[in-house]
Amino acid sequence: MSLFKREREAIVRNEYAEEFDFAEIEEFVKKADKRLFISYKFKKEKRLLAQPRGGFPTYEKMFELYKEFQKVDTDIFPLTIDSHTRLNDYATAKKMLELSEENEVDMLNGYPLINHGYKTTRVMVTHFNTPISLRHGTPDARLLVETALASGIFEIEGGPITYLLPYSKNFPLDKAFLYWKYVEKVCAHYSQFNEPINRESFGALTATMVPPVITIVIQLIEMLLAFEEGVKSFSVSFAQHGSVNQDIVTSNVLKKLSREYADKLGFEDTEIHLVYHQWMGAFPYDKELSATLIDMSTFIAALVGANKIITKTKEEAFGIPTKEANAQAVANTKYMIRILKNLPKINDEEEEEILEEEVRSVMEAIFNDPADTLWRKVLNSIKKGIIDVPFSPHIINANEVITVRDPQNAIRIYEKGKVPIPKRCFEYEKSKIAVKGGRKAIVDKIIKDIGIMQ
Amino acid sequence: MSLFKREREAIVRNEYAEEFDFAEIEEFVKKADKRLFISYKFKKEKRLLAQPRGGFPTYEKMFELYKEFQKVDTDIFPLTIDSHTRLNDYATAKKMLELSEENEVDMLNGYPLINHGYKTTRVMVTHFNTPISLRHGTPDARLLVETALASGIFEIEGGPITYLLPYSKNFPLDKAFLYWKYVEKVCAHYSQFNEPINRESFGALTATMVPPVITIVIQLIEMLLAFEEGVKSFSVSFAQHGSVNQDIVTSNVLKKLSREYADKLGFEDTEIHLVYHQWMGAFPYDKELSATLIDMSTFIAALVGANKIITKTKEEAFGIPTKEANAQAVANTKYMIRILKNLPKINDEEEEEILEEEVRSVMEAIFNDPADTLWRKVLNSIKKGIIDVPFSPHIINANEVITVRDPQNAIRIYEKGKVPIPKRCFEYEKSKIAVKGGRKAIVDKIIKDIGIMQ
Amino acid sequence: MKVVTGVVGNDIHVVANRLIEISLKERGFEVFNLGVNTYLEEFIDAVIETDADVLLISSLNGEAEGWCRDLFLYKQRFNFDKVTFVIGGNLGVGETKAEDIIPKYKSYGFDLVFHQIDLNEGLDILEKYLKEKRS
Amino acid sequence: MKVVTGVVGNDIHVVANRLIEISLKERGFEVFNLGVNTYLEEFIDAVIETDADVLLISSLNGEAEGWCRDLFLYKQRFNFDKVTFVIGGNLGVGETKAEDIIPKYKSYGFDLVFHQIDLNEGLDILEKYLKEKRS
Ligand code: B12
Ligand code: B12
Repeated sequence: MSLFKREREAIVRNEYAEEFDFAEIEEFVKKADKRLFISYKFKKEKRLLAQPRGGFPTYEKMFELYKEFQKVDTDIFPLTIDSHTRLNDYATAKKMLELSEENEVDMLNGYPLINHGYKTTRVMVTHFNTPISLRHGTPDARLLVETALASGIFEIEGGPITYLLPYSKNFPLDKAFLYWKYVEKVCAHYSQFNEPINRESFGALTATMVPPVITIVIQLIEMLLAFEEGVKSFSVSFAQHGSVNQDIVTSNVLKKLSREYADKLGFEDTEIHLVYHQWMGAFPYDKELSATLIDMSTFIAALVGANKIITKTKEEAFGIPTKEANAQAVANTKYMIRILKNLPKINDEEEEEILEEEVRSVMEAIFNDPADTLWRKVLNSIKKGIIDVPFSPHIINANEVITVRDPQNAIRIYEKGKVPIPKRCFEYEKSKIAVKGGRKAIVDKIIKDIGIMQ
Repeated sequence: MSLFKREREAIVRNEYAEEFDFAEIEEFVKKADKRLFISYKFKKEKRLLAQPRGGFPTYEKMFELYKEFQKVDTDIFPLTIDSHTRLNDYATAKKMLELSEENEVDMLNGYPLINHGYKTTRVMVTHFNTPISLRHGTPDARLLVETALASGIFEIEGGPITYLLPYSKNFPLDKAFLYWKYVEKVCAHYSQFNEPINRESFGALTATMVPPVITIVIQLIEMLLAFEEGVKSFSVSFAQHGSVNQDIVTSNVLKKLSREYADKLGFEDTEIHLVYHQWMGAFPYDKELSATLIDMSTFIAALVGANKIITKTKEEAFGIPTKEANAQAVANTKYMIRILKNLPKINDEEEEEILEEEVRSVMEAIFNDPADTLWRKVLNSIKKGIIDVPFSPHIINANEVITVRDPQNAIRIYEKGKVPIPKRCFEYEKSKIAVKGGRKAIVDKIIKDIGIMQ
Repeated sequence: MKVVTGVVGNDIHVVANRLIEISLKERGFEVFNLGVNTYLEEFIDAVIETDADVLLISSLNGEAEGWCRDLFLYKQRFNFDKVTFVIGGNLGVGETKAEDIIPKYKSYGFDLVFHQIDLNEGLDILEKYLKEKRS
Repeated sequence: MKVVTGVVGNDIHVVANRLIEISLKERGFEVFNLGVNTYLEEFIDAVIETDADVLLISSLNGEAEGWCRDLFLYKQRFNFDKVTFVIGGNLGVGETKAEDIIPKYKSYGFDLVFHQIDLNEGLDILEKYLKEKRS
């Protein structure tokens, strides 16, 4: 038995998981309907696809949610996992699931996939026969991804950085990388049997004042790490920044450099897609205005030429949305996509040049790290603060980068910490910032900048 | 007594109107708060201003509507007139107003200003102290405009073409021009005493398949006719076409040529503003989707750099909106304008060149008409079909121009009738059209094209 | 079959009217389209003059009620037994419910009332109605 | 005055937590910020260890209830008479009403409960509460 196989068997042997029949699962993937594969849908339908978020504790409520999504012809369904499962706390998840099943209240903010198990979940997945995307935020997603793939969920979101730095306080970095290496391998493995499993990075990160250079670097890195393990279909992503032009610039640079780096490292035989997140930051406590905000996001997604848009709802500020509100957001998003015709192709040479130079500089610094493998180089770069995500709760994240919005609401780097932003780029960034004054003025500005949509 | 003065006195002596005290009215205009003047607001506030539509039969309901608009900090209030008054049928308007006052049902689709009178209406106008725009659609608006200005309503929409061809079946053209000449004169007259009265053209026209060249030509003509009579502040306008790029191109050409023609004819001392109408065509019978549609319109208004946006509501397909729905649309529109930052400046050289050439060609044909005055040249041009508005109900309108949408939903000229579209431009237009087949195929396509947002 | 059609009252919404003409012709009717801004009396005159089988009135701007209430008076005065009276469009000011609107217009003398119903849906029903009436 | 603060349970929403720290310091409190993903027991330990006057818990992801229900047990076990217990943020999964949420958390032993209330609004109330408590 190969090492990988032994590892897999160890992983799935978990007191909260059911028994895994790998042979049966492989057979299932081989014969699975192509309509379950988002990689296939991307190939067939050359339009902006819409996908909501959403997960409820019980099977019944999850099924009802999907029925609601089906009514509005949702392109891709989500399976959002609750936060205990995300932190591998299956015991608490189990307890809360039981409470949710007994009472009418939801005691979990997502679907506890491990506790439900793949056999049950697969019934639901194949019933709807629509591609499903696994949304979690889990540093150690090995068992979760095994369970998802076995269920027929053929898109896996996340990555060792994007699901760690925004989602964890002290999960060890090296473990996260190794565990995600496992995930990539499993995805690559199943990709042999039918259409490729799609991996997607979570470019929204903390959704709070993250400058495009950081987002793009992390997208490129996670893409390359996935390709290294044999993944063939990957989605890079980012979330609305708050400045339309910055979104356009980010999209253009991200599209260009993702293809370029993939090819340069020998991964020419891969598919790369672009995913845009509707506004991921703080929402207004007003449902009507929230609806307008997500409409605006849809417009921008189309403007930047994304392949998929991930929707929010007008209830975002208040809590997990009802299934009706969630489906309504998809309906509105799909409607706007349908009527939005003849968008101009836009670019901004100066901004793109600056951003590209920043990304190349940080990528170079990462590649120049003396470690032997890419993941170790990246790990070291995080420790050194070369990669530094604003508002990350993780203790290893440097937290030295400070960003503020310029008068046009573009996110600009005010303090660059250890991130190797080239001199002329940093000068450009600083030249855009209008705020004057000391620490206090900057803090006040940042608080205001977090709440721009409120 | 001057001829003009005698004319005015004759006009306001009407059995349905109250007695006019011109001296008092002049005094009122002289001392009127600057905040009542939209021309002043345009000067002071360099942002996209939002204005709804709206009119109810009774004073009380009108007041309630304004209170609702005030709550959401509406930049400009509307006063929309009912359709009997629009056709000078004050007797019917009076009867229906009485019925509306007695019962709880609205028997009019707007505010019958003549029947209410200026003294009463002015109380409301000065109470809110917000600029008000008169929206009517009246070929003979002489008494209406006298009453509006006397009430403190300092923006007058319309024009001899835009309020005739879309709004009337057989009102005589020459009269419309002469009556509007009167309106311009009265506006110019009052403009001497305080801030200028703003005139606005109704570029939305029939809101149905009107190609940009026709809209722009009519905008330029009505602007020039107003300037000829001494008007100093004018807004050109157009409505969302259904293709984002066509809106951008229209805006760029309209801005450029309106200034150019004004200057060329010696009206350098005038202010020209750009107004954008949220989608004016057929709405979907779905309130949520309608809200998304108007959000999309707002985005485009900002993208094309308009100075004012005129809003619709999510109840558009169903009927005159409730005051709450109307104010909500303003709130959403203002919210999007506030959060929409850093829009790129876009242009499309090829399309703009074509459109500009078309407009210049039609303008030249109009100016080349042998008549002695501009209004007579224009009148002849309408009769000859040089100006031809699709879906005009007016019997004199040529109705020979046929337009269809290209695959990007831009409106293209399929048959040019007598409109002097230059050869290479017409070839360009035809080259964009994909529909093949005979008359039947074109008719089916047009029906589909009218319903693109549904 | 002859149809007189048009838009009633001070209403100038012409788009549906153009489409109605096209659709009626396609369905084989002989169409007399009086266009927009047509008063009830003009419709009645046209029905008599053309010996029409159907009077098909549109109203979009919400004001039809005031213009159409007197239909029953004309029906008392003339013999319109073979004529089918149809009205459609947007038949009230503001948002109104079909269950309130339809009985009202029926009481004025309309045989078929279509409030916010798609044109071709309505014309299908009209054709079925005419077929049943004939047999 | 000493405040222990942090985000309870498996909740990693850190933004409000950072702002709370800033605002508390600006208001002159001595702040011990345990950050996100902190369990009730850790909070209790920190309160005892620092001899804090206030325990100010945030929860954003909706799961606070499961993590905070046992506060009354700790309050039985230790003498927390001088400590003010505060919780704020988004205190239920899905859309929930303050009138349902507040009594529930009060029954667990919280003195002040802020459901979907702005930070500085809440901290103003806290300061007033502390002033009254002292006098
Ligand atoms: C940004 C964000 C994220 C980022 C967080 C990055 C980070 N590390 O901080 C990311 C994308 C990673 C994320 C992840 C998740 N999120 Co989140 N997130 C948000 C979002 C959009 C904004 C939060 C924010 O930063 N706001 C700005 C800060 C300044 O405001 P605030 O946090 O709302 O806090 C204010 C008040 O609550 C108050 N406050 C807070 N604490 C206290 C304490 C006191 C005493 C007082 C007086 C006031 C107070 O002060 C603040 C300012 O007014 C909210 C929705 C929203 N509010 O718009 C959802 C939201 C909080 N997230 C939610 C969820 C469920 C999750 C996930 C579980 C994913 C999922 N299933 O959808 C994961 C979390 C996993 C985990 N382990 O917890 C839900 C919570 C659901 C509920 N309560 O019913 C929300 C409401 C979204 C939703 N509608 O579904 N999220
Ligand atoms: C385009 C338009 C205009 C254009 C018209 C250009 C022209 N000359 O035709 C302009 C901008 C000039 C205009 C002006 C006005 N309009 Co207008 N307009 C519209 C709009 C946006 C679309 C109408 C349209 O062309 N639709 C496309 C056609 C194909 O569909 P349709 O007309 O809806 O008809 C369908 C059905 O009703 C049906 N139908 C029609 N007749 C019949 C008959 C039968 C037998 C059957 C079975 C079916 C049927 O078939 C059609 C296809 O399904 C509608 C709102 C909407 N529906 O989205 C408002 C609307 C009709 N307008 C309205 C009003 C009030 C006016 C004004 C009075 C201005 C004002 N106060 O706001 C003036 C009219 C002045 C006057 N004298 O009548 C109101 C009517 C209000 C009400 N009923 O409560 C509407 C609903 C907008 C609103 N919500 O306020 N308008």
